[in-house]
Amino acid sequence: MERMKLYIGASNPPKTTQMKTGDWGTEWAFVDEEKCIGCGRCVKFCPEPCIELVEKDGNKVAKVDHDYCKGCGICASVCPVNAIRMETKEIYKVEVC
Amino acid sequence: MSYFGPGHGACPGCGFPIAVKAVLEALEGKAFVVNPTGCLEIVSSMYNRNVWGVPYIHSLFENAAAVAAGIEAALRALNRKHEGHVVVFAGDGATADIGFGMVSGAFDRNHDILYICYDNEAYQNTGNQQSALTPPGARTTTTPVGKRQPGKIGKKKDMVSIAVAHGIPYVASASVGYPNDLKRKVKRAVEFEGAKYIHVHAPCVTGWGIDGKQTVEVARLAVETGLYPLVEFEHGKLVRVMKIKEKKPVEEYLKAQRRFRHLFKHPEGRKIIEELQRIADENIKRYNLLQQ
Amino acid sequence: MRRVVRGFYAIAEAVRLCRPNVICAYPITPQTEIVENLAEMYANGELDAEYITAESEFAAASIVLGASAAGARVFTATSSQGLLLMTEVLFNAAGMRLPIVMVVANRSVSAPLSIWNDHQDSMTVRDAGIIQMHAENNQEAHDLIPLAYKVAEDKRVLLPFILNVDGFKLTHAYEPVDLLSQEVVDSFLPPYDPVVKLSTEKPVAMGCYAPPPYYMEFRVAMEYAMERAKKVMEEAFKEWSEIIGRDYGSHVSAEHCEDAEVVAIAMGSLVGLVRDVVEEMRKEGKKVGLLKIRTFRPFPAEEVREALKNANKVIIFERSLSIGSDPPVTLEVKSALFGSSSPEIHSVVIGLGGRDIPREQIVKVISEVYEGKVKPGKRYEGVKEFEEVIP
Amino acid sequence: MSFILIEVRFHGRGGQGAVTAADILAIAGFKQGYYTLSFPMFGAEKRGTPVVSFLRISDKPIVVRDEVRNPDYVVVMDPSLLDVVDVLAGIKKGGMLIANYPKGSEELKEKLKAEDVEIYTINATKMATEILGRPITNTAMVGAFVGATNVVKLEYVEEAIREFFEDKDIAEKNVQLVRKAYEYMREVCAWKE
Repeated sequence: MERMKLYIGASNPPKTTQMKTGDWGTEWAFVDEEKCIGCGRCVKFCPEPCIELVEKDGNKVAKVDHDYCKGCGICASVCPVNAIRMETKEIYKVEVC
Repeated sequence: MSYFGPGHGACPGCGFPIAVKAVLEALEGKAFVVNPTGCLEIVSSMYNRNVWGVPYIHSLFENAAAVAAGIEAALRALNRKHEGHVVVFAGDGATADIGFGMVSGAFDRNHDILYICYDNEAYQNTGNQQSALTPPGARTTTTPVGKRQPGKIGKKKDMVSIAVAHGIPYVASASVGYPNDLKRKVKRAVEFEGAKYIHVHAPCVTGWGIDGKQTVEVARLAVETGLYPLVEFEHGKLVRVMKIKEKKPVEEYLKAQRRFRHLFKHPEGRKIIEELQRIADENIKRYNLLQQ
Repeated sequence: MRRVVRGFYAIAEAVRLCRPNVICAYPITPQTEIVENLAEMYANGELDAEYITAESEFAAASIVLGASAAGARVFTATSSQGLLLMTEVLFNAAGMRLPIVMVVANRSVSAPLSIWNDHQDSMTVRDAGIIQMHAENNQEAHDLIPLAYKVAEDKRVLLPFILNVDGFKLTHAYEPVDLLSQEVVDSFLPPYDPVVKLSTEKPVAMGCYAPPPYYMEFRVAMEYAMERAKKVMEEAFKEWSEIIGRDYGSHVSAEHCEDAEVVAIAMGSLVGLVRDVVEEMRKEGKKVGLLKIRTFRPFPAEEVREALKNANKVIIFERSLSIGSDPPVTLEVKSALFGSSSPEIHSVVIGLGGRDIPREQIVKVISEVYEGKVKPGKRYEGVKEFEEVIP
Repeated sequence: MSFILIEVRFHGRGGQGAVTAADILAIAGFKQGYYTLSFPMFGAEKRGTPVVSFLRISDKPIVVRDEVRNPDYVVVMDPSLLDVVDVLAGIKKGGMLIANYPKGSEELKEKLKAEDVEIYTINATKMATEILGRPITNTAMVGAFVGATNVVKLEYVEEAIREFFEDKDIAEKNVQLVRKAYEYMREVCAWKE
C-alpha cells in the first residue's frame, strides 16, 4: 500500500499550488504588450490570481500565468485599453479530418 | 506574494476571490481567516491543496462568528493580538441563515473581529438553493419558476441594517465590482476596536447564469441601479455612500442574468420587476445616492 | 487543604488551578454553578483567563474550539440538551484533534423534560472521538480535571476530554474535599504547548476537507490516538497518584472480583452505594464483587475481561438506554467478553431522570441475581407498571 | 464494630435556607472530625415552594448518595409546612422532630398523632425576626437542632457560620441567633428531662 503523510487533524501547510487550473477553460488570456499601459486593473480583478506586472524594457506590463489561467475573461473585460484578448487554446483549434 | 491562490478551484470568473484577495492585501496578510463551510471553503482548503498564505480555519457551516470570537479571545489571553486581525469570510447562507445567531452573539459581545459576508445570493456550493439573501424573483432550485411561483417570493434580508442595529463600530457594504473601495473600507474598518461588518456583493457565474467575463459588469450594474447601495456606517452613523454617476434601470441588471430571465415572461414577473425598481429607487432616496 | 465544599466549586477550583486561557459556557441546570463559580473567580481577579458568555451551547463549544485552535488552553461545561446542541462541534473538535477539556454534569434528555441525573446525555457523544471518564465523588471530580488536561494535551493523544460528573448527585453535594494546591498542579501539568496552532508566523490551514483518498486515514488515526490514550492515561494515573497520594490506579476498579460469583458493574456516583451493599453482602459471606468503570472512552475492555473472568453472573447498573438495543455499558461489556467467558448478563436499567436509587433496590437486585431468582437479560428497576393511553 | 451514621432531613420553603442549614451543619460536623455530606432534594423550586435537604454525618467516609428515607432527625423550618408535608415520613422509631412551631410541642404531638417520636418546638420565626430583622429561620433551627441533639458542638457551629457568611455583621448576628436558639432548646430539654 502507498504511504501518506498525515498532517494532524487535517491541518495543512500553506500555499500548495499543486492544482494547475490552467487547463480548465477553452481560452487563455493574452496580453498585447505594445498596448498594455501597466495600470494593474487586470491584476486587481483576476480571481485566481494569475496575472502580475513585470518589467519589460523599463515599462510595467501585465503577464498571465497560463499554468493557472482558467480563461474567465474578467481581465479582458476590465482592461481600459483593450490590451488583453481571449484566445482559444491551440488544442481546441485542431480539426480532425 | 499572494495570500490566496492561485490554484484554487473556484469557477472561472467567480466573484468572491476578488474580495478575498482585496481584503488580505489591505491587511498585508496580517490575518487569521475563519471560513465556514461553503464555496470558498471547498475551493480553497482541500487536504493537500490549501491555497491560503495566511492562517486559516474551517470548522462548521454555522459557527464561523463564534470560532472567530474564540480565536480573538485566545489571542487576547495569550498576548498575541499584534499578530493580526481575525477575519471571517462567510457566504450569505452562513451569515444570514444558519449562522445568524452566532453572528449576532459575536456582534453583541463586540469581539474585535472583521466579519466579511460575501453575498452571492443563494447556497451556491450546494447548487443554487435560496437563502435569506436571495433577492425577490430570483430563480433558484428551491424557488423554481412555475405556474404558481415566479421564483423567490419575499425579501432580501437587510444584513447591513441588522449589523448597524447591534451597535458595532463599523458597518459597510462593498462589491467585487469595486475592489479599491473594498480595500479602503477594510483599512478603515480595522482602525476600530470591536466588531466590524462588511457585506460584499459577489456574483456567482453558475447560480446567476452569467458568463465569467460579465462578473465585474454585473456587480457594477447592481450598484448603478441602486439595488445594491454601497454605504458606510461608523458608530451607527451613515458617513459615506458611493454615488451613482448615471442611474440605470433595474431591467438592465435583471436581463443580464439567467436567474431573472423568466420575469420578462411570467404573468407575475412585471409586478416583481416593479417591486425591484421600487426597492432600488427607495435605496437611492434613503441613502441619497445620486450625484448632484 | 481539606474543606467542605459544593461539588461545582470543587470542579471550578480545579479548573482554575489548571490555568486555562479561555473559558466559555452557556447556562444549563445542573452545570450552571460550575461556570458561575469560574465567573466569580474571574470577577475577583483570581482567574487569569478570558471569560466569554456565549449565546448558546453551540456557540460556547465553537468559541472554545476557535480558542483551542489558536493555541489556548480552554474549558467549557454543559449538561443534557446543551451537550446535544454541542454535538456537531464536538465531533468537529475531535476530528481537528483539539484538546478541549469539558465537564458534563450528567442529566437526562428531553422529552419529557427532566433536569435530573442519568447518563443519557454523555452517551450520545460516545462515538465522537472524545475521552470520557466518570467521577464517583467530588474528590475524583476535583482530582481528574488536571489529569484530563494532561492526557488530552499529550502529543500522543490530542483529543477532547469529557469528565462526567453526575448532575445534582455530585454537583450539588456539599462534602469534604482535599483541594489541590497551585504548586501541586503546576508540578504535574506543564503549560500547554500546542503541536499545531493558528499563527501568522507559521501559517497552516486547519479543518481542511478530505476527499475519499484521504478521509479514512484521519478517522483511523483518531482511533489509534484513542488506543494510545489508554496507555497515556495509565502513565498519568500513576504519576498523579504518586504526587497527590490518592489512588487513581486504573481505568477500572475491581473490588472482590477474584472469587466473586456475581459482579456488579456501575459508573459514577452510584458506585459508592453499590460498593456499600457489596461490602455488606461480603460480610454475610456472599461472593459478590464490584467493578467500577471509571473510563468509558477508551473503553477498558481488557480490564473488564480480566475482572469478570471468574464471574458466573454480571449485573450492569445502567443509567441510560440505547433505545432499540442493549444499553450502552451492556453492549461494551458483552463485546469485551466475546470469545472469552460468557457469564449471565443482567442489564438493569435504573434511576433514569433522577429517580432516586434506594439502597434496598440495589440489595434486592444483587440478592435476586445471587440467589438465581431472576433470568438474565435486560430489565428496568423501579419502574411502575403502566399502559399507554391516547388522550 | 459499630460506626456512627446520623441522617437528617430538613423541610423548609424556598428562600428560607433549608439547604444552608444542612450545609452549616456539614461544615460544623467536619470541623468536629466527622465525614459529612449534605445535598438538596434537587428540584426547580422557586421562592416559597416546599423544599427538602439532607445531611449525613458519620465517622467513616460517606459513600451513599441516595435520599435520606429513614431519618434520625427531622427539622422543620416553617410551621405552615406541617399541614402540607408529611414531615414524619419514614422517621426512625425513637427519632426526633425539631420544628419551628409557636404553639408548642404538646399541641404538635397531638396534631401529628406522632408515636415513638420525640418532638421539640421553638418559635424560630419570632427569634429570627428579633435578631436578624427578617424571618429567615435556618440558623435558628440549626441552633435548636444542636441544642436538642448535641450531634455537634456549638463552638463548631459558630465557627462554621463565621466561615459560611462572608459579611462579618451578618455572621455575628447569626451566631447570636444560633446561641439563643441553642440555649432555649437546652432549657426546654432540661425541663423535659
